[in-house]
Amino acid sequence: MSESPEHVSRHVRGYLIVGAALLIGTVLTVWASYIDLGHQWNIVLALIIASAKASLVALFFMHLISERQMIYLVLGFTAFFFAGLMALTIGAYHDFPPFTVTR
Amino acid sequence: MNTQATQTMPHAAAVAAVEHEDVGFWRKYIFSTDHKVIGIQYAITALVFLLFGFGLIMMMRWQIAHPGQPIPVIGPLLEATLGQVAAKGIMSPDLYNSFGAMHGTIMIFLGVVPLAFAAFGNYVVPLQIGAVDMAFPRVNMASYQAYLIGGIIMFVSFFIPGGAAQAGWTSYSPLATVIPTHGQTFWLIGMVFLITSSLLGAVNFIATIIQLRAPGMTWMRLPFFVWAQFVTAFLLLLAFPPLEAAAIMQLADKLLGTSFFLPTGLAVGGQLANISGGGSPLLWQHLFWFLGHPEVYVLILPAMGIVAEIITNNTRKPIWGYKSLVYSALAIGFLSFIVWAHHMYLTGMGTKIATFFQTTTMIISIPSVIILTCLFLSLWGGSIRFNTQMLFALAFLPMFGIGGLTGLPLGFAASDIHLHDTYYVIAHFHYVVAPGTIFALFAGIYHWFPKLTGRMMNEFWGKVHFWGSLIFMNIVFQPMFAQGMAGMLRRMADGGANYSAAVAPEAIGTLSHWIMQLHTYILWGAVGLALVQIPFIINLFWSLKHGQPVKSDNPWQATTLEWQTPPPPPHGNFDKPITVYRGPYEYSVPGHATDFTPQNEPPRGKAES
Amino acid sequence: MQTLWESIRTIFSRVLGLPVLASENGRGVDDLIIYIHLLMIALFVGWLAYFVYVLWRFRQPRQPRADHFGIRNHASSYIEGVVVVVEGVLLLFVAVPLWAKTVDKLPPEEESTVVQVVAQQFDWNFRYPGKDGKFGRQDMKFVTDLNKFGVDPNDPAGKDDVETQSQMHVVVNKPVLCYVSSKDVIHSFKIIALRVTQDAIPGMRVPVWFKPTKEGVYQIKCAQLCGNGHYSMSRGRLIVESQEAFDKWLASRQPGIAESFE
Amino acid sequence: MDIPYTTQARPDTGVYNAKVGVWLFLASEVMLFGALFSAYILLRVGALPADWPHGLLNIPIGTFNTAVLITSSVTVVMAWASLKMGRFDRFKIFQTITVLCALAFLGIKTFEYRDKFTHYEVWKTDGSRLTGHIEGKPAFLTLDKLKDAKVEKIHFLPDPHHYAEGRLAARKHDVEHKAVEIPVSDIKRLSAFVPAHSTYFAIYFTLTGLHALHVLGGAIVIAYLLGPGSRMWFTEPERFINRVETSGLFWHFVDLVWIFLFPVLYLL
Ligand code: HEA
Ligand code: HEA
Ligand code: CUA
Ligand SMILES: [Cu+2]
Repeated sequence: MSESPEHVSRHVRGYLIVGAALLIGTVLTVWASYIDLGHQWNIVLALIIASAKASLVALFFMHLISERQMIYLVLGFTAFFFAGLMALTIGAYHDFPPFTVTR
Repeated sequence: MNTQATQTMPHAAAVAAVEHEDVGFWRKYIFSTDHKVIGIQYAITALVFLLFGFGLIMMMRWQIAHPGQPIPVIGPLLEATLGQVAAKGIMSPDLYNSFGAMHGTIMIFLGVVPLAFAAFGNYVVPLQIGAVDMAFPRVNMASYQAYLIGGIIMFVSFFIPGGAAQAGWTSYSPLATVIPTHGQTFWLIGMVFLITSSLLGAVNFIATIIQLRAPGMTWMRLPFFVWAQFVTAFLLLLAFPPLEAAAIMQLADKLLGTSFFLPTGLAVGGQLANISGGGSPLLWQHLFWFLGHPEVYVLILPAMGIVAEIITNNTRKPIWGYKSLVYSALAIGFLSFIVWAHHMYLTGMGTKIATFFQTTTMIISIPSVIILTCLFLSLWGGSIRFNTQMLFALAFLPMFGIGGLTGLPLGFAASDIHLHDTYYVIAHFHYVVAPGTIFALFAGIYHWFPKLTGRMMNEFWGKVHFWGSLIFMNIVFQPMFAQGMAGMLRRMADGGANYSAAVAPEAIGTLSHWIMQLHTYILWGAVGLALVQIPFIINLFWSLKHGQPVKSDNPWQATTLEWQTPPPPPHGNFDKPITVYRGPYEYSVPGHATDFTPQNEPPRGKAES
Repeated sequence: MQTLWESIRTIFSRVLGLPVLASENGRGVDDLIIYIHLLMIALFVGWLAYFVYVLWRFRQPRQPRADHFGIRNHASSYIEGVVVVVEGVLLLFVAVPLWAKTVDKLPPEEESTVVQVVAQQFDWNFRYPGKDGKFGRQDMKFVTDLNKFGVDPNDPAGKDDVETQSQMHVVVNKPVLCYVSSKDVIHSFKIIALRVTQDAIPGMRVPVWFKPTKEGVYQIKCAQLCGNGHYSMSRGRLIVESQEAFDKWLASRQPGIAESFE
Repeated sequence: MDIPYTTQARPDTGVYNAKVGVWLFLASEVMLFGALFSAYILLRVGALPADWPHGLLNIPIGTFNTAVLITSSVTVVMAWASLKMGRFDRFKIFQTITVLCALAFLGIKTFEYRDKFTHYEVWKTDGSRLTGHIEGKPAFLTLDKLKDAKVEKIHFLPDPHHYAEGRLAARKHDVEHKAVEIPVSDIKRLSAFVPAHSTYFAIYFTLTGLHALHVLGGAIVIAYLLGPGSRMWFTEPERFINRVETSGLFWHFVDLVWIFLFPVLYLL
């Protein structure tokens, strides 16, 4: 990125805050996994925390928040195809003719 | 994306191009980073593999027509090199299966993709967008080297004990895992290299097209060929990694004893297999076809790009519906990621998912129809020049038409019940890849040969090659539709003899004598096809030295940028700065003196540079 | 009208070379194949005629200078529109309902001949529920060389089950419900004249049904590459016969897990 | 001959070549790990609860390793920012920490792996299952190997509870455990916690192994830019900063993958 040095020095504090937030997030997931919310909700919570952490990394460390449109486009398609791969494969596993036995 | 004309900084390259770098033989031809040299390396390697893949299928076709009889001439040779699997010069079922799997693999991953995408793309794309080279020359070199290593691994696997992979190019687990030989391991490792090569290539192509377009070369001024390569690169970039993941998992199943694709209770031979179980054979199929389907558009899109270039050049008029073509190519690219399970209808698919995939399959046929329509309509009002490349490009249209149309009955789950895994499928996709893509590639070779060498290929022998190929291709593949409809299955080492009326006279619905007879016609068709390739190969090499030299940089009087530089282009491609002023296909512009206006010709009124 | 379509149908199944049809469920499949091929032929012939005309009409000697603009009307959009509509109609009103009928509308077990099918390299095994109409419990842990279905030897319901290899007997004009599976690699259970195909996948048991309408012997094909014996996995026979003949055959079989096969 | 936009951003796209390249590469990496995640989900959904271990991995160690990786991500971005501000000396310090973190991560991972290779599960012929250690801590033992060596019985140190009871069960049991003798003839299957043990370990080792390879690759690139590659700072500083930025993007991605791997493999 072609940002000026002054600009960057202002970001540095932000990076440290994000780093701290990530560490806190890590502790949070571990803690959350010890409370029994019912299996499903534990999964949902863990994934929410992970996604939040991942967004922090992507947005601030990887500067996605101020990236160019072209890169958003690439990532948008990737996200879509990734979602398609997941959803359709898993969908196919839950849609068999009646009385089909798997395993 | 920006469609406005942009004024970017002038290329430093233009100046640099003049300084001659003397780098010696190795750096120049073997470890070259010049996109043109790499393109040629790719082309030569890929052509050799195409010929090899053709050789495999010739032997198979002979064996199909004469099951249990030794192959004349080549049989003893096979026995000498491969040993027991070709005892007495007869192909054993193991050998048949491994030739079949390798024919598919070689043709697709080592032949057509490297030729259509990597070779033509490497040579032509930077020239057509007015760039000095690819964005990452060293990555480009690495891409070729990974391809070569992958190819060598695949080739070597024929000679290891037990021979090459035998589970089809689709390598379905558990079969691929339980065959006790090591061919599949080689196949998987080879694939990892080929996938790496394609990924590196794809990154490079996309970055090049985004970043290195010459000043004035806006998105809607890109030649259609560049668009086709752009979409293709995205398909490779995003569809290949799941296959890479799957390959790693299958490799683990094979070498580490895991059960990714092996279910509980697998009993190969009498006993329960000594594995943990718990895996899923269908997972492999999903991951394979997630690549497999986009892959077939990787085979066809560059071909469509080549055909569009050649048709517009030889009709001397702009392509009809340039924007529709571009949007259709993008739509194909996008949709090709969500149709894959139409290869899996008969694995036990419920109504919801089947409806989804049938619908997307039907939708994706529409942009193909649009592309073909545009190409057909481009002919109207033209002044058609029937040179060799044009003949091949024109023949592409109905041939792809047959292949594409026969995809429709396969695309409906219910009609696929009858046609799945029969020769109808074989005929369907060979019409798209053989008289389709291969013809487009031939067309491209005749078209760009003068660019590469400064000499023309011989027209007469080119036409012999064309008419022979057209006739024999149809003799080979047309009967397969009849065989498939009649229920002949694919991957039959005996050509279906065990399912014929002769072997099971009491049964209803077996293959008739007439259907079995067709094997003989196909065999002779294939022999004819092989023979008419000889003039092509000779023509290719002969013209290198003795072809008629071109009279100008632009022998076909084309508008696109690759013709605005001497043949072959110097290091750095252009000897003057290139600026683009107009769309790619300004042919026969009313009021213009010549019937073509190159993209970089300054508009009238502006002073010549 | 009915008879007109009937004769068009007959002609086209000849032209396309569709093999004899011996089941009720197969009619829909054939119809769909014929409909699509009609569309395909119309498109192909239409465009080919245009193509040949254009190549002749606009060859260079006859047309020395090209017209920059070419076609300016929108006829092609209508053609594309028609293709979209026909494909859409076939999809929504023929293909999807037909598939739903094929996989969801399974005949009730009481009214059908129920058979378990297990493929292996390189033959077919079949299992009938015997007199009590109930299959014995199955678990993969019981699978051995002979007990291919993994039948629990302690379950009384399994005592009268009948197992056969290669030979599958069913009753004519009565629905047949097969549960298709495999014990080693993927095979595919295919009977051409009945228009049935179902992959036999280890770890899965998928139902497939058909209703044979002609007595006789049919070859069961394996349509999925399953190893070096794939081409010769052709011993399987489907015998469609009358109810009496079927009952007689079933009674003649030794119940229990087959100890040896003929 | 120079390729344009290796250093400066192209005005209309706003990025330089390598950045486009690395983002495209990362897009393909998303699909690679995405496919493996899909595989994870399917295998897990398809597994019997008793076959899917919980709480076998060491959570404190995993948490610590996560922190190590996050720290390295912070130092990578700080190193880049230092260069932007012209502080080559600080860049060197930060990147050194990054490389050390990478090594620490890999070291800890190796330790965890080794731990698994000596941890066993025994399926007995009577249907019961035990996990624990074999006396002498051998690695990679299998039933076939035992039989080949004509061993008649093994001394087995069972864990307090079987993983099928779930991770939280660990707290309930607190009994001390004694070594037991198991005759080899009573064993139906014996496997260390290696990939072949179950689909869980298969996907665990595949995911973490592939991730570790990425860590290794990233560390090599960063170390190169810290060592011999850093000379470019004095000739083409802009281009050097770009290189550091792109290598950093890759490093953050590796971190990002781990952020998902950690809860999915260790906690759920
Ligand atoms: C380049 C390769 C390529 C292309 C472009 C296509 C295109 C299509 N394919 Fe094909 N296909 C393969 C390669 C290809 N395929 C391969 C390799 C296999 C087998 C893999 C294996 O199992 O080993 C396969 C298998 C395959 C199957 C699985 C069959 C089975 O195993 O049972 C299906 C099912 O839906 C299918 C459908 C389609 C469809 C609907 C299209 C559509 O995109 C087609 C759209 C095109 C048209 C509709 C034509 C339009 C043209 C006109 C209207 C003009 C006509 C004019 C004249 C003729 C003059 N294909
Ligand atoms: C791009 C893909 C591609 C191409 C081009 C071809 C081309 C051909 N294929 Fe292939 N084929 C497949 C992909 C392809 N095939 C796949 C994926 C399968 C399925 C495999 C499986 O079951 O797993 C298959 C299976 C397959 C079968 C079925 C086997 C079986 O099921 O048992 C048959 C049968 O006839 C066949 C025949 C042919 C023929 C006759 C050609 C001919 O068209 C070949 C024509 C070749 C040329 C015209 C080569 C020209 C090249 C030159 C002249 C080189 C010049 C060289 C130099 C200058 C050095 N193929
Ligand atoms: Cu069984 Cu093919
Ligand atoms: Cu497809």
